[in-house]
Amino acid sequence: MAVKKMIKYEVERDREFAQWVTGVIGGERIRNCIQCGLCSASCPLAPYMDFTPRRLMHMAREGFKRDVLGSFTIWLCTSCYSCTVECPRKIQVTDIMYALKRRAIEDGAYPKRFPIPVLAGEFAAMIRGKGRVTESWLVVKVFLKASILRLLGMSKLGTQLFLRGRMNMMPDSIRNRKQLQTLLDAVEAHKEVAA
Amino acid sequence: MSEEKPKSPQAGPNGFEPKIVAFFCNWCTYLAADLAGTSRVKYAPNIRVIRTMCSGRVDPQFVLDAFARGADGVLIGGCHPGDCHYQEGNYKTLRRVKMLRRVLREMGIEEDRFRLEWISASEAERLKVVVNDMVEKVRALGPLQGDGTRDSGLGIRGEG
Amino acid sequence: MDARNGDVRIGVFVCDCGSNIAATVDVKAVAEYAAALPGVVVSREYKYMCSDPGQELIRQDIVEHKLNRVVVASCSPLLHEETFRGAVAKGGLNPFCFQMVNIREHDSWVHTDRARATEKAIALLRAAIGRVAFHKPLERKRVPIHPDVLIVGGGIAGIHAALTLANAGKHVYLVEREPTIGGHMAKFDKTFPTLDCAACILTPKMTAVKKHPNITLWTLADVTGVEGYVGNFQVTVTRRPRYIIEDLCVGCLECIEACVYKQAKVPDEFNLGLGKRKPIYISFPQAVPQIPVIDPETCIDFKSGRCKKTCIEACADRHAIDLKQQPQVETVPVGAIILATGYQPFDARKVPNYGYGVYPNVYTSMEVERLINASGPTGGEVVLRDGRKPESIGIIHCVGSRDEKTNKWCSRVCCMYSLKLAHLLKEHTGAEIHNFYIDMRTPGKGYEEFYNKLLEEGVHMIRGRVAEVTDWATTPEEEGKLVMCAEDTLISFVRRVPVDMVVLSVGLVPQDDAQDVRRLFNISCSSEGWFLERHPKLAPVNTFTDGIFIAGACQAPKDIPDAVAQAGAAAAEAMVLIDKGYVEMEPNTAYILEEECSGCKTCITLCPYSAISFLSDKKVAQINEVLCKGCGTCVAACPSGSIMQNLFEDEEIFKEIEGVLVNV
Amino acid sequence: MKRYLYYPGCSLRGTGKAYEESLLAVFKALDIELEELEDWNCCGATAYMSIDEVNAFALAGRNLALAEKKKLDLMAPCSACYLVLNKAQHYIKEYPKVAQTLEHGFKAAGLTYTGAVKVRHPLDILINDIGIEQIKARIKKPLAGLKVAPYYGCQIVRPYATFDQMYYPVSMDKLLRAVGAEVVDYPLKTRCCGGSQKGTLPEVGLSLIHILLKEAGRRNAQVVATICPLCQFNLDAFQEEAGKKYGEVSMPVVYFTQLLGLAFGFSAKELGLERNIVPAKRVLAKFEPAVA
Repeated sequence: MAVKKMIKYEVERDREFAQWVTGVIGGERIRNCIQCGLCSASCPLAPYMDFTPRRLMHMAREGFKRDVLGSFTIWLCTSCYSCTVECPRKIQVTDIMYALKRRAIEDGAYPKRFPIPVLAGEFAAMIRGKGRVTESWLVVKVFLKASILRLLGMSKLGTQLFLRGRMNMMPDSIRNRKQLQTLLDAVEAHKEVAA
Repeated sequence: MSEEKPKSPQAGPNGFEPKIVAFFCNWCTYLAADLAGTSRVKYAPNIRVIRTMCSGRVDPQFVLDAFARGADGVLIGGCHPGDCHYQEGNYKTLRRVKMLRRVLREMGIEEDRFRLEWISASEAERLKVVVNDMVEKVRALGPLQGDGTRDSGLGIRGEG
Repeated sequence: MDARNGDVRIGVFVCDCGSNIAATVDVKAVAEYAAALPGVVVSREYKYMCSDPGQELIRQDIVEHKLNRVVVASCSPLLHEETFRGAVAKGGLNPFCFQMVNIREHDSWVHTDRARATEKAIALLRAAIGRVAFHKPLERKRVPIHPDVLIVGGGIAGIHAALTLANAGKHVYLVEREPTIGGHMAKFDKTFPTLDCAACILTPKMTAVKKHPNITLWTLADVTGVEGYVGNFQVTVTRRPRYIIEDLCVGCLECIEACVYKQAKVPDEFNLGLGKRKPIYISFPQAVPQIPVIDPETCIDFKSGRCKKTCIEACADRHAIDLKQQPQVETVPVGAIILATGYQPFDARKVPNYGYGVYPNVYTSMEVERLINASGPTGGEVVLRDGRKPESIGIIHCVGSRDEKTNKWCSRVCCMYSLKLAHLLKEHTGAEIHNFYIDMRTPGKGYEEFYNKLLEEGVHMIRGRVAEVTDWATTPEEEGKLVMCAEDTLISFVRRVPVDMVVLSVGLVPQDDAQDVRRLFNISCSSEGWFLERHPKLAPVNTFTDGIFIAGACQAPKDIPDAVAQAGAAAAEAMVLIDKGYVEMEPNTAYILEEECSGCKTCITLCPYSAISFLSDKKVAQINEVLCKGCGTCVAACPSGSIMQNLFEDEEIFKEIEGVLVNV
Repeated sequence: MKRYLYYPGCSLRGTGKAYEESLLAVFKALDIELEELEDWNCCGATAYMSIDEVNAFALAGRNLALAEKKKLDLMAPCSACYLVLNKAQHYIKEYPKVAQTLEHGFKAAGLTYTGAVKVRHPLDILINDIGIEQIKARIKKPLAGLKVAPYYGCQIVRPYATFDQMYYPVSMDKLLRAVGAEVVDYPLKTRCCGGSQKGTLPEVGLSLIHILLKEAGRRNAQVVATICPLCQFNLDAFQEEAGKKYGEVSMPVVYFTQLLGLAFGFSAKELGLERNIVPAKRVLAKFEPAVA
């Protein structure tokens, strides 16, 4: 097996990142963490994570940006909020996970095999365009982008759903798309003011 | 995007910093202020504390005099109802304050400039919140009758 | 000497308090400002005013500069007012020609902006200088102290304090609400870290209390009224009926034997419901007093009135049983009061994910203490509610502690007692034991060594807070077990540990009625509900109410050694008071200027101590200086302004107002 | 007669059709009037949060603003919608700066929102506004002997437990018992179904799905009752696949409203029961009304 360097040097710490994470919505209390591991223990996905939520929280507040944003953990989070309601220090773990996802997408730092950013991207685009989401379309588009093979693997289910009228192929839409877009644009414009 | 709550007081229009005279009872609120100190709780430096044994000692004259001499706000701090070190002095205060409010209203002094708060010896955090909140509100109101005509109506006492 | 006649010569002393004040307040500037104020003869700044050289400085200046007023700007008067009054007196001045300014707790420690903190210090100092000019010499009046002491709570702290005082020849009233003294300690099996048996070291002290000629022990009793002040409290104690006349009972316990209930049917409180008792019972074999008690809730005669009363037959000619016994009210004068009302264990039901009350094999630490106790419900045999012997046991630390959702504080004893229970359970059952902890806290003599011993015994230490206890089995070996799920944070794996028995190490929380007790005795509580000490370091057993002291876990979670030490300290403080023989009252009483009193009687109804009377001949009110507590309510209310208050004269306060408002 | 604003959300117009059909049927039976929120837009769900938080709040915000005009409680049956709408409200209160930013958006879009809207879940409404008695009164065919595992999933009681306990919710249990069903003790009732993991890490998603179904079986449930379209979809649509990978399971998964509907005497068709991938007929047939 390959030998892995298990030492961390201070130069690897990104203090701006550590600062940033305490500033995100829900991140205020990350410094209160006592590393009890309740988040990990209550997380249904933890068994599949490369770093448990507890480790990730500490890595983040210590500023190990590369390891944090490169970790599977943030993409495995299904935002079920177990960690958030359990945390004895009232740390908004789920919100922090969201923030880390956003940061990873911005920095393009997420592990490539994860279609979630793609899904999220398509999702956002569709909402912006139509105001509503037509799941079937979304699924198709995502799988077209991410892995065509998986779509084929699903085709049986697809037909079943279709036959049972659970695959609405007509893309749905709201009437006042203009309003929605103005809203989003205006918010976008003033976001930095708020930040 | 940092979201600090409560908002830290920033200087008001043309840097106006309100002066607030506080009468704290010796057993509850004064102790809360001491506790704030020992626990290094930070709050706005605008208040000036005058200690009385009980909030019941605060004579309406004191409040009027404070306003007359340039206070922008007056805060009275006492023990919670039922907790008074002297059994019920704070109830007496409450009654007196109600009357005083009416007088102040007639003199055109805004509600927010005069406040009565129950703050127990352990409530350093609450003290901070109350003080910061009052300073904010009074700062927003601006100086009390900044035109120098303030002595009129309010007789000044206590010249030794 | 007064501001209105004779000249005022004020000395001002500004304290750096090392860097505590100087770091945030420009003390030099403050001192210089004061120097220029009318009446100020000398104004200095010094590193530590409270130090001997600091106090000496004051004395010298008084002599040298013929000062007749002194102002010290330093910390809170509640900390050092007495110190500086003393220094002033040393200089030959009346100690009340002095005023203290709080520029530490109220300024340097709570502000960051140096300029504005300095400005505030100047304002406060200016106010004091204006005020002190009006101070006049006052005399403290001396009040004799009643030598008896009341102690509330018969746990280890109360017991120790009572014996200490009694042995020093003081008479003590010890009031306990349970049928027996002993408190929580009486329920324990062994005590950490020495593992000596709790009963062996406690019960001798309990009997000593009962035997001691200087101790009046009232069990099943509550303090229902407290009046007066330091040195002269009037305490009312209500004794609930035991339905057994203590003086007649010889403690043969035949009545219990004879009860018509042949089998014990009632869940027994002392064993937390794990055992059963009869309606007439004794809490535990070594209970003190060794006198049964009848529980009217369950006694047939109380419910139906148609019982054979076999207990009374058994008591025969001793006639100690009195089913008609009524509550007794006692009123006693005491000079000092020690509160040792203790704590209560955290209610494990408040943490639903641990399944207490849902899964029968989830126990609290207190229940386990009884299970392993030789005189407990199972005679010291650890068996589960279904009769099985546990082969694997999990102990969860910090239940109801270190958690924003329950209690923020660390309960301080749980790590150690969890280790103790781990050892005892292993000893009793040979089971495999897992301790789930967050941080292992073993500060204390021999404590870390005890932890080490446990490690050697092969108890598993898993660093991680348990998320849930569940009967959801994912693997064959989990079937029929309780599964504890936690992250083993030291290896970063989530682990599922199947066990037969779960022990919840519950934290310590204030008694349910702590707030009522606090009000009754007129003391303060911390925001968590623990009784508040006068100073966390320098006055740990004093309260802000003179003559009332606190000892043991009512002040904060603590273990037996600390509770006992504190009890000793409280006893000593009480003795200091009593042996001094008198208290000096702060001379802040109110008085009436007869010539100005209009006789409107407004003040009379206001005084909670009925210290004000009306002289019908002179048609004026008069204040009894001895009864006046100096709240000043009457002063503020007097329509004719004819009531004055020493130390808080109107002029003095008006000068303060003027002072704090002058533009700097 | 009670009236509510109704926010279907995208899923109830797609994979979750059956939820809407059964929900409307049941509410009609209880004379509860529902007015669909006009021109509602997608709530942003969980995915949008990972793209842009404030915009996500804006999406929810538009719906809330539209609802506020109507001065009615807003009912959101889909867990994701329910959470996101609640969360948006919560954060608008908690974080002044979020509120400020949204204000600009609202102004530009000609909307106003003061925070007055109450977001409600059907469970909440049925238990607290309508009441068990009313529901009992409507029963035509009690679900006697039907063993149900009540599955709440995550986002209804977490993190904003407004109408039920966070750790062991019971509101659905009460409803199901009310209509005669036997509710099994199901310790995983709030455990996550994996959300969209199936799409991204199939093996993980499938195992989470399997865990839930297997435990329901182990507790002798004949059917799992859900309150969330995504949960239902995962547990139903991927059941076969999960079974293949981790061991056979056969557990019909239905919406609690479908069970109430049966008890109220509606047909399988009216309740959209035929839309299930794992046929529910096997266990539910005996409760269906005899074809007239």
